[in-house]
Amino acid sequence: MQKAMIERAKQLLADGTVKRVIGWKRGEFAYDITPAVFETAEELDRDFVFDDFTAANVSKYLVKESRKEGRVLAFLKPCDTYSLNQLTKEHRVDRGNIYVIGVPGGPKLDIEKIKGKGITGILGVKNENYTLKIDTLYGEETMPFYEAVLDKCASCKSKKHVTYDELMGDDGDILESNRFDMVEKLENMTSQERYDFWRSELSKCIRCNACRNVCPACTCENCVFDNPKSGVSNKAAADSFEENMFHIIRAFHVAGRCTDCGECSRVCPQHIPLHLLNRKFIKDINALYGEYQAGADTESRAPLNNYTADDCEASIVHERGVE
Amino acid sequence: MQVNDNKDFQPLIVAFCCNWCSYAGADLSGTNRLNYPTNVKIIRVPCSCRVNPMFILRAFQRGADGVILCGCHPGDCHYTSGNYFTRRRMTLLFSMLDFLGIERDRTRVEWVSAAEGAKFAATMNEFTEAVRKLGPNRRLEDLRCRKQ
Amino acid sequence: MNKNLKEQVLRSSGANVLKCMRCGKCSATCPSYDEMEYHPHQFVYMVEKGDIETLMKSESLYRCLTCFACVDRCPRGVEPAKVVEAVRLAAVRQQGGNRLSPDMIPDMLDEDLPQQAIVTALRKYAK
Amino acid sequence: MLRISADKLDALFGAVSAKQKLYIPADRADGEAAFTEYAPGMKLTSRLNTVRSAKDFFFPQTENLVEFKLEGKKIEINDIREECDDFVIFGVRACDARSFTILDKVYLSDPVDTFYKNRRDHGTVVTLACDRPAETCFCQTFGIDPTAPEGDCSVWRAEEYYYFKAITAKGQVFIDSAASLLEEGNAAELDSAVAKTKAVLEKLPLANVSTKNFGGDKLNEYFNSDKWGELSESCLGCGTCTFVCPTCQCYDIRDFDTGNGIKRYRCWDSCMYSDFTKMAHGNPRLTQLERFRQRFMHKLVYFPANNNGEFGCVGCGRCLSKCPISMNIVKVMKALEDK
Amino acid sequence: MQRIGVFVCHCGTNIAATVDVKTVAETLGHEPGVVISQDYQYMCSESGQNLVKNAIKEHNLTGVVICSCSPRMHENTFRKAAAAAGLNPYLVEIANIREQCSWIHKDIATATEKAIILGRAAVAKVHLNAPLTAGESPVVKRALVIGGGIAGIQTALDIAEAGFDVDIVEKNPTIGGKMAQIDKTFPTLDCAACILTPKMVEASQNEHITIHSFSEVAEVKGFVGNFQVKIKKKARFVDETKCTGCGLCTEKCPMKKVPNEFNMGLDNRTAIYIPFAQAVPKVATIDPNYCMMLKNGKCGVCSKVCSVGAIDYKQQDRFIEEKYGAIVVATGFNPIKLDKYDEFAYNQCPDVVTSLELERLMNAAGPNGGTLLRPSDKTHPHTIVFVQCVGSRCDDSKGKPYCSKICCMYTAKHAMLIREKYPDTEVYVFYIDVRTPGKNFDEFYRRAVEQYNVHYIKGMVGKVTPKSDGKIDVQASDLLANEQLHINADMVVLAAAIEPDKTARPLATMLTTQMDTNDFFTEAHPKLRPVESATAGIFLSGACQGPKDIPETVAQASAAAAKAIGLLCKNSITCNPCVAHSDELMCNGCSSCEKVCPYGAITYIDKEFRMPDRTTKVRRVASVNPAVCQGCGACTVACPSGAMDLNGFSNSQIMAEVDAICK
Repeated sequence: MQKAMIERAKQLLADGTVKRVIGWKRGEFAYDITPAVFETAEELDRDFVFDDFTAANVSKYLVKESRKEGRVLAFLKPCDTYSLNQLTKEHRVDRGNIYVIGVPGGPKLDIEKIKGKGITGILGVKNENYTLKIDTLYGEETMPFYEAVLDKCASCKSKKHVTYDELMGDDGDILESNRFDMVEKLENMTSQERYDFWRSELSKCIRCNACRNVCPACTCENCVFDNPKSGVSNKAAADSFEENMFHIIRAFHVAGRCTDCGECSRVCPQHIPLHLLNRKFIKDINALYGEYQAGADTESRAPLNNYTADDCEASIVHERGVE
Repeated sequence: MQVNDNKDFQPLIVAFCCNWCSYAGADLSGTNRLNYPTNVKIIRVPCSCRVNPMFILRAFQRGADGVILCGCHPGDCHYTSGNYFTRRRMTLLFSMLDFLGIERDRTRVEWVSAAEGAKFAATMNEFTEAVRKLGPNRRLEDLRCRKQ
Repeated sequence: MNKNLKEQVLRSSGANVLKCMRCGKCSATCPSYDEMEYHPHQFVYMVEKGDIETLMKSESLYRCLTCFACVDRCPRGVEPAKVVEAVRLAAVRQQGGNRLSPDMIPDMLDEDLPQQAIVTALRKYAK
Repeated sequence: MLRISADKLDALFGAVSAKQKLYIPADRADGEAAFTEYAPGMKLTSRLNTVRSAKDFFFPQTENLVEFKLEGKKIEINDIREECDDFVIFGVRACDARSFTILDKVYLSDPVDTFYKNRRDHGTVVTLACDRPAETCFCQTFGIDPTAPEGDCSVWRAEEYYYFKAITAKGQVFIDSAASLLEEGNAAELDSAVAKTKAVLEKLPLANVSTKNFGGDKLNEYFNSDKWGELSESCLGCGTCTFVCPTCQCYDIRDFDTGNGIKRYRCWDSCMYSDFTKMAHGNPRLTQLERFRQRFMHKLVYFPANNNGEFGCVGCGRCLSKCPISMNIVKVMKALEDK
Repeated sequence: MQRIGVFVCHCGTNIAATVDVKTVAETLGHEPGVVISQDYQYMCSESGQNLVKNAIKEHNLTGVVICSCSPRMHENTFRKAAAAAGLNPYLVEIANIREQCSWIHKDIATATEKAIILGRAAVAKVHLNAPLTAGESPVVKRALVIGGGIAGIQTALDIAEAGFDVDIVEKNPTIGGKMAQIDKTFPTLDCAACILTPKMVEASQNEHITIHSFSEVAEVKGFVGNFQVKIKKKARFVDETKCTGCGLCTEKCPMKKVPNEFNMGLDNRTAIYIPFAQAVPKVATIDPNYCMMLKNGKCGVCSKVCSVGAIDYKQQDRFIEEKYGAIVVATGFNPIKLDKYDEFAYNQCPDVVTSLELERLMNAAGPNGGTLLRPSDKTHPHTIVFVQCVGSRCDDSKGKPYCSKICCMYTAKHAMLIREKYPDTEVYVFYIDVRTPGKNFDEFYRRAVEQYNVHYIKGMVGKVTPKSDGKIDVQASDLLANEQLHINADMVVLAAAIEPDKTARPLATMLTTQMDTNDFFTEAHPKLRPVESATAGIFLSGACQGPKDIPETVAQASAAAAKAIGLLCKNSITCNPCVAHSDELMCNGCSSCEKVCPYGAITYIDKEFRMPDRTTKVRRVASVNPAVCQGCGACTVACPSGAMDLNGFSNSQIMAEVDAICK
């Protein structure tokens, strides 16, 4: 696939359809892949990579790239296309200036999962029939492919590309996923248990803003948490309250806009399951206001910008759940 | 189970009231001399849809023990649709707070029309009592702001 | 006026007699009207006044067929039949208030009477 | 050399923690390691290093500096400084140990940061030599020997024993506090273990990363390099690299109005943030390119220029594994060198 | 540095009895920025206001906090006072320590403490208040009246009388409304047509009035003084400007079996029709559901007989757009459908009719030429039973909860007219209550009983059963005689409840006006502003606001006209300055705010920004039209970046209040 992608990109560069290509660039190791913009065939040949570790969602870069002179070619996985649609809907990208090639989705691998097995000194990772052969400084290790899959891929919601100009490989379907299982599990806990769970998770937050900055829904020109005028800006969570505040407000701001791409949890250096907050909103929205998938289209009204006269009352929160 | 029902605890309640219905309803309960506890402090907003979730969290941060939001009855919004948006926003916000383990009874939305002075007073009595039973807000407060 | 009795009737009927606007449509529609000394609208009014004992002693109590025509037609949703039923229940609940006792039944039986009616009657008129 | 068998480590921790607070790197529920206050039964992690560096102990992410109250037109100022209690951090790796030297250069040179100094004075750093370096390790680039860590006391693991060597008086106090548990051991066993590690060190993929092309005199060479554009292109501008870095030392000072007075506190800042060093006139580094460049130029050029050639990086490899887009100092060094 | 003045009102003893006003003034005097803090007996009195004015001048105040009654009472009073003293009126904040403190609390200590906190919150807010200037927007000197019944006609005539242009939009082919269908009017018994048709003619001839008949309001944009309305002129397939109303086409039209809605379906009309002889405009209309030419292109008779060539089978719906300063809603009422009242057999028996049908049966221009005959067999009825309150005063599940108001009187009228014309006919009226509050109304009813011997029976009809002999059995109760009656009737007339016209609900949505649960338009104040809606510039006329008889309708129509004239007389109106505004530097252009704005006040512009590196970038940003924005604030919460904020209730102001309260 990688080879075909490079070839196609070179063609499109050569015939002037696009001026730049956004994709993934190989790193020092097997897994440290960086999203990058390629402008020449040489660069593509040398550095372009598409493999089990190219999990990064590059759609957010299109906010910037699509505003530049000339069309940009973006290779988007199914989940990334949802993000792009949402950005198009919110006028954050110039869709006309983007040439989208849909490429097959994951499952992609999570290096942290491999390292979590105690495997270190990793020099190379090979997938042989869904068994990972890992070459390390301390000898070869193996582990089953599926044990190293990223959480976001393990609960993949869709293999369908919702927007593209061209497709490489086959298009898939929307999947029945188990993505709300953990949310449900938490919902079934007591309030004290939930509180303890989230305190232990959120207290790890170092407020590096990686979750926000990687999020394709967080494209504000100036985030309220960076804007001293908002009264809530801060560079560190000085108190447990601020840990809560930042994550609640961030989840609220992306509620109904979050496509559930899972990047927030993927990049969190502290492994906080931030996607659960977004999924809680998605689950509630689906249950209370009808099924809604952000980014599935570019026209529909976001649930929070919409209403019906017979919506449920807020007291529904009191009426359901345990205790 | 909380055995102690915090009889002596004086909770701080912040009430956001829309100018057209609930604030007028609060005025009416004053005009009719209908008592409710001094714990309730009202902030006037043009419409319930003006209330940003940040204001609610801010109140908890600063030591409020309960926050209640009052607006026109659905369909009666002075601005036609404001309270419909409020209803969705607050439903989701409260659900999220619940999800994070914050006590459900600390937050409430109530629709109070300009004619419902009695309902306003009754709601405030009831809500203050519910919050009193919960005791001080410890799960969503900023320790730096706690009064010594 | 017997306050407890009134409350009991109101509670067991679930009806709100104060909703009555005295239009008389219940009586206008009642198939047993001519058999009764107190008609449905009077039932409702007397319950409102708390004059339950008079009703309990009245034959009218057992003339109501519970056909629910009054419930269906009442513009205000007062549900007179339920009020009648509740008064009946109050009578049956009183010590010795049973209208029928098992030994009275055989004489009254008609060969064609469906089983169900007998059971219903017992339920209606005795504890 | 004094040593203790691995199964008695618990007893040693117990003895130390009875006297002062003890922190050890322990496993967290999510599989990562973090310095945690020792409690009986807690085990040393098998991970090479913690996500957050050990600098937190001397330079915490947030710290209150002073409090004041406005009463009418009067301002009442409260000095809230307290003498900190003695504490021990056990299991600091060589890279983090060197980071304290770097932080000291910033905070202990005139004017001395008394908050930092207070903590430094009361903290005992017990280092642990590495025996299983990871592919992301490149401390040797900065002249650090992970088999001979600095600190107040060094510890090595060889087979089923931990070997102890005091470097400073504080280190000696640490060893003395557990003296009854320690026994004299065979240093040869230790030497062979160290030799094994050294063999691995040579094979590390980043073993050849060198600082020879960097230093205080390289400002003009790199400042206007056209590489910054492509390197910073995909930078998200988050603070992950900064906040996991053991040597990053920038902070911001802010006031927080509690309603009953103002708390002035400082918190870590990141040069990757758009409001870093924002002043009344605005921000001196307006684009992500400039902010990105600042971080790496600071570590590789400005810091050595002001500190006798000492680089502002210890090669711990945290930014290599934690950067959301896998951009890091090694990639920057290699790109800049590649002319 | 702020210089804030705090003024604490005693309100006689209203506040001072439960709040220690001296302590409040004293304590608030220590708040940062407060330079003067005073208390006074009656702050709203002339001398109280002077106290505030003098303090503003003397201390050069930058903000004023009044601790007094509700801002709903005196906010304007104090704003005006501040303005008079040269301070921007929006730098005044009110702390409500009466309605929300002294009147509800008894304990002086806690009430005082609360008053201080409320005062402190107001001080904290006023610190952040910005001077606001109300903009002005011009008033378009033209009014729109929606609905061409007697209410709409009267309103239009009155507005036109004052010299302003008025457009009437009527959905039917003619104006006249329900009143045109009525035979005689109570209590004078004069002929409805005789008093209505001159007004219709007057309306059509008035140079200030334009009648858009067979038209509907399709879209309303804008705001008070400047509404932009799109009117749909439905295709009537006849050129209005050419048609002379000669009626030849209606005579010749072969399609003669169309139910005549003007006669309540009691007879038939042709596919091309003029609703009634005095219709205004007197122009024919083709009913496309029945016209053979329009349905299958075979016929064309009307086109052939029309001497002026007015027939146009290709006519399409047209839209016209017009600007108005004021809109008057006069959409009127309809009798309810009686399908669900099986007991009255309305659907089974043609001789069970509604009162409005009876009007047509008795009308000289009606299906029987004014002779009262049973619809079933065209025989003269000898016994007629009237049933009152059909569907009125019901539980919500059974009908309308309100009293339809007009039925008692028109039934008395009908009974009387029948007895007058046909003395051999017995008339029974079953009533629950007879409600006759109106001038000469009860006298009228008494005449029906005393002079015309109409049998008024207190009680309700329980069941109406058509019998095989064509008679109708009416089973009812006579509550006073305590007996159940059976009346062998020839006709039964049902006084059906009335309800607002079905077009009112979507119209209310377009106009952003409020309605009650029964779809009657809600007035701005039930007693003091009965003809205005809560939405500025929208007025209410006639039965769209609640059941009314003709004199009341006309009175309200004139009142609504007066209000509209009052608005149209102004050259411009002052806008509310507490509106949203967008910080363009922070705006993402994401459209969230636009989606939640109920007024369409937000549009997007492409704006050029200078970037830090001296390049320029064009970005889409939101822009609020301050004249359209009403200041609800929905957009401020929808905006994730916090670029949207609301004047007078800004994020920072509300958070300052929260902080002050939680101190």
